[in-house]
Amino acid sequence: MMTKRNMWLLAGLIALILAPLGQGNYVVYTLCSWLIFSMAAMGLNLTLGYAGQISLAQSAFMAIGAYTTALLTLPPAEDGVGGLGLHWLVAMPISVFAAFVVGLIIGFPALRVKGHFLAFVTLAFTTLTFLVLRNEDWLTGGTYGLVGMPRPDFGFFNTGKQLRFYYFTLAVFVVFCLLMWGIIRSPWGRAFKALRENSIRAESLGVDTRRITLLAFAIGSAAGGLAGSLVAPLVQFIEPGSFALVHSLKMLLMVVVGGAGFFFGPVIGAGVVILMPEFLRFTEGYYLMIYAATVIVLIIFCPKGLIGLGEIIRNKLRKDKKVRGDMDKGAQL
Amino acid sequence: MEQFFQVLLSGLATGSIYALAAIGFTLIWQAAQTVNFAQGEFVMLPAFFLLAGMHFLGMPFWMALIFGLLLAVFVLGFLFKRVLVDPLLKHGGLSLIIATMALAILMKESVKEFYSAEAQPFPEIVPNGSWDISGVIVSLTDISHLFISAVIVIGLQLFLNRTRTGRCMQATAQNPGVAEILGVNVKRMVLYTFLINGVLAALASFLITPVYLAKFSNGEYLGLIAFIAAIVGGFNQIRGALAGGLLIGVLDNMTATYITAEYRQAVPLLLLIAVILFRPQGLLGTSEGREA
Amino acid sequence: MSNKVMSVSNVSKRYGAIQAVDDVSFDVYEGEILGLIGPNGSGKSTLFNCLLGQTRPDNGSVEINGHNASGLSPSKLNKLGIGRTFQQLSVFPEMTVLDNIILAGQEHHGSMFSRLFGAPDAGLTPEADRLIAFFRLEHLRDEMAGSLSYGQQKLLDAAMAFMAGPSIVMLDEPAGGVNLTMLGNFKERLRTFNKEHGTTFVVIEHNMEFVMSLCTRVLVLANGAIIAEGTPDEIMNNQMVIDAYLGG
Amino acid sequence: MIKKLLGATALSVAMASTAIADTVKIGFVGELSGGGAPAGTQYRDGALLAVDEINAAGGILGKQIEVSLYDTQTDPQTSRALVQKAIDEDAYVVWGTVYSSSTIVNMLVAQQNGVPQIVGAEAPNITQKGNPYVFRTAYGAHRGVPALTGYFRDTLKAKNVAVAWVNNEFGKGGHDVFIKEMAKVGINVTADIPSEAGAADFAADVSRIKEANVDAVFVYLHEEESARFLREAKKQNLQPKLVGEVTLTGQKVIDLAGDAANGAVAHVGLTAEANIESIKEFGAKFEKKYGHKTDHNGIKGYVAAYATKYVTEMNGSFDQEKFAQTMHGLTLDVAKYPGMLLTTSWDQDGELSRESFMVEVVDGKQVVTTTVAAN
Repeated sequence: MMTKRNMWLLAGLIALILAPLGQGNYVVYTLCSWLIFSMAAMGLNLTLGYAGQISLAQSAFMAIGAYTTALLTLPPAEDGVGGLGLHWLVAMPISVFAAFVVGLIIGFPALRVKGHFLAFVTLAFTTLTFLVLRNEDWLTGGTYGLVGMPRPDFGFFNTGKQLRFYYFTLAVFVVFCLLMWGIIRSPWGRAFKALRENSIRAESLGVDTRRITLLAFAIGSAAGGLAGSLVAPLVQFIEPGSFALVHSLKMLLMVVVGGAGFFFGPVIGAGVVILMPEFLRFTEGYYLMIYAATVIVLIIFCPKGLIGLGEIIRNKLRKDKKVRGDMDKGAQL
Repeated sequence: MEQFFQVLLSGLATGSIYALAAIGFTLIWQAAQTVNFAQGEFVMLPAFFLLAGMHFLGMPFWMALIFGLLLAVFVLGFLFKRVLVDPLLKHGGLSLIIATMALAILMKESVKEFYSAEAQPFPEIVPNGSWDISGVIVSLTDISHLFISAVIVIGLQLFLNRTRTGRCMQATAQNPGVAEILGVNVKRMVLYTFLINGVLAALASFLITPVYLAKFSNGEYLGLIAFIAAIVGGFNQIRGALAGGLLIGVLDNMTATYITAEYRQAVPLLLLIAVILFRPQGLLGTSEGREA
Repeated sequence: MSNKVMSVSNVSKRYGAIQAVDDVSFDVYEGEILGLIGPNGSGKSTLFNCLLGQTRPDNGSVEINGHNASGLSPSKLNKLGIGRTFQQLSVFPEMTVLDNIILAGQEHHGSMFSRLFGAPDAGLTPEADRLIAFFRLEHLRDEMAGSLSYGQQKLLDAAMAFMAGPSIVMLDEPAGGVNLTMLGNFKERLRTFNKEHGTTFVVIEHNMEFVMSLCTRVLVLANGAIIAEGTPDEIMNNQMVIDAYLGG
Repeated sequence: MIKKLLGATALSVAMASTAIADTVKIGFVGELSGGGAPAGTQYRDGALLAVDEINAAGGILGKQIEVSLYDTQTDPQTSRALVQKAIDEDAYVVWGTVYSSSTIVNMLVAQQNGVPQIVGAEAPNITQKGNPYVFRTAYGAHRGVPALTGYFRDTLKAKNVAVAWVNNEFGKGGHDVFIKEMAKVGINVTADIPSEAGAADFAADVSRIKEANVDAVFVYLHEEESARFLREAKKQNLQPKLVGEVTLTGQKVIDLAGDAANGAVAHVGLTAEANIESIKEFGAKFEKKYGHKTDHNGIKGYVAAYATKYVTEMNGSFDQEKFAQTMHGLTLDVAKYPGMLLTTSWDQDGELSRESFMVEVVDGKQVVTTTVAAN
């Protein structure tokens, strides 16, 4: 028994499995970074799309994940900045946890203020993170960054080759999606949504808004940490500039463009930001301009993003077919 | 001691320009609950209007200045409100914030692609010159920045307090509902606020660009500083934004001189966080009318 | 008289020059349906907001089931056994009817962790279904709440207030904007619930006919103060009340 | 914009015509948009000018050069992906990037794939990583800055100096070398002042230098920041000599700083203003083709293209490993290889040396005061 939705999901998964076959390393690399940014953006979606809070700290959480993973997995150095030489499987949970804890620590005071104030606090946090990464070079390698993070080796499966690393990333992505899905459909997820749609009503029904918002923020941060933990072995080079404020902005726009509050919205948004430039090469330097303009138009005319746009179009096409069954009954109530 | 006064003077001069951007930011917030994340780019752009006037339309400097000012008022005031803010207000603050973020990118990229990615020299509004007062170099530029900013702020205050339109604008900012009942044309007043923000942004632009040089990325830092100044000073007051701007200008320079250059940028940010957490109404603000 | 479930003492709230609520005290008894009426601007909404943690009163105190409830947040009040509805439509439009109802109950079940790792519905589906059936919304169970008609959403709003098994339900203008057929239906459901579960109701309402036919006791507010108290019959014949409504 | 579109069309036409012939592919990966665009586009224009000449003269070993352009948007991670892409598309050699922050990331990819890469980047660590496939077109700061040591010690007779540097991988590289060099010759660095890339307000920086009472200042900033620094220095009437490496006396800086640039001195590896026939001639060709002046990045791009040609022809084949081997320890004499503009050598690390210049800004013009021998 397969519902239509599951069919689509299966088709999507098969497409993701087949996508890199026969492609050059470059395409495979780009697909990897698409999946990774999708995860970070899905985390941000929890904060923005579900809990309705603007966070500009996602790249800082990616930085926390990436630097933690790098420092744990890099081999010890005789001189300069070295690591502990641990396996990625050890480093990743620590990185995710670190991002989660920092998320809690930042979020706890910051969520007393909401909306644009939270945007400012997180913006400040991102810039401060950048400064610390750049200035404390005894730990982070400073402006030169950290180079040569090993790609994880699982004995029977070494991810050193680009294609293998892609399947590794895909596996992490699938597990991540399942976990996220679990959260979204749990009572927590219901509370997140309730908060976004009507926070006053949610509160009157016993939802502790502040705690739930904080959790949404911290889980979203943890997702950023996971993404960072994958960026380190993918690029094998990290430096503070890769996690500057502009990347937070980019991820925020990914969520909005894809469709904030839709489970797979950020995946589409990340695709637009990371994959589309490939197809729009002819736009040269204008890509970012066109993109920004599209975002504005989309927000004005279709605040629910591309997924929302898809829904509108689908509903238009179906309109004549489906008349709501409860309509006449509803009228007399 | 000379160093202290030197840096203080420079800080005040730069801070007075930050204040102009911060005041515009505050006005827009009051009038339309719009947090303009593109405020920095609003200060970046008019300089390019002026340059375009001079280099593409062949205008003399003073004509280009007026041209830039008018174009800024039209684009950053009128068009911004009509095209972006009006349709988005109904979707709520979140959408508007994100839209202004996108707008910031759009403005930066447009200048970069259509004008130049490189910094451009920008004509001095004020002639060069300086006095050496017992070791402190007092430049005409610094003094005139302070002076011009002061004139603008005082003028704005007089306009808001002493004219009928100004008082209507204030009533609108405080309580649009009541203002409407009292017969104020609220929509028009909100529009005026946007136009004034355009003027302030243009003036800040013309003052600061000779120092910063005209570059598409100038707004990134300026915008951030304008927010910080507005929030630190007190979001709902002109004098708050003024004090915030001056404070940040001085603090920034003092930090770089006496404490740390590496973490120079961190100081205003830490101040911002501290203010938001412990005194969200701002140092000079009152807590009324500040529901986040 | 039976037990006091809520006790309001000396609550006042001033907005600038307007004394919205002026030293109001009253008690609510278990199992009663208390009506709170008054002309526009009489302060009943402000009073309600003070009782429900939306607005902080200038002074006075509220006690609920023997606990001091002054200054508690809405979510804490909810945990103390207060359910409420809103004057404006207050459902979660992009969640299904079932999810709306489950949300209303989930925060009362299990711990933070069990809510993350336990069943997605926190085991509340059967109970939610019973409530949905009680309000005759079965055919809409899996529809998005936002697609319901106005009256249906009002019902759903009320159903949510009942989900957590509250001891007191506060209804804010439940009759507003609802047509007559639906209103009769609604009144009958409230009465049944009151009888079956012994739940106490406090109702703010404009619609005199609705209040008088539903409530067991009525308080009348004018200019922020209680001017009369009694059974519906007594109130309808009270000269002060008539003056307040006609003169106000 | 129109100019740009026309340019793009012209380029694609040129490519279409050559693609039919037997060609060799080159991947140009550079900063064509974003903050690095001024440098990256110069590098590209210089390279394409050389490509036109080489193709007109019969190409390399009879094959026409086909250049594919990849725009990094001045983003290191994008540049890494694009080097990969260029290699996927069979690039024989990769040219670029100009920004060190990008090169340091993407050079790993070229190394892993064994593809020679000729870069415009100048950060010291690029040739210190033991990467056998990376080659410079201008020497790194660790070669350039020491050339100034003598100037500080002997010409200026400085005892105390200040250094103002931009706190990123470019500035830090130069700064670290400078501190070491000064320690070697016993000059005190009494004020060490970093600033952010893109910094606009140098009032505090200049004031600190003034307070430090130094004999000379080493200014190691990007071009725009250099200009702002010079203006502030003039405003505060800063007396000590301002000395830079490459950027401080660039044409762009002079344009932006106006008369505040007068008197600034710099050691310049490549300058379009050098009073050398080959460079002047190149400058004229460049200006004729593109309608604007070249700078040192244009020269770098030109040299990258010609080096590719000469080394390949020396090998007699398009063998990438051999290319790298040949280039290590190679000296190309300008008399025999005019496309190099100046006699150029590469050492075992891909580091470059050639003669360089001391330049001073006089009346808004760069004037070469001395020529420094290759080291």
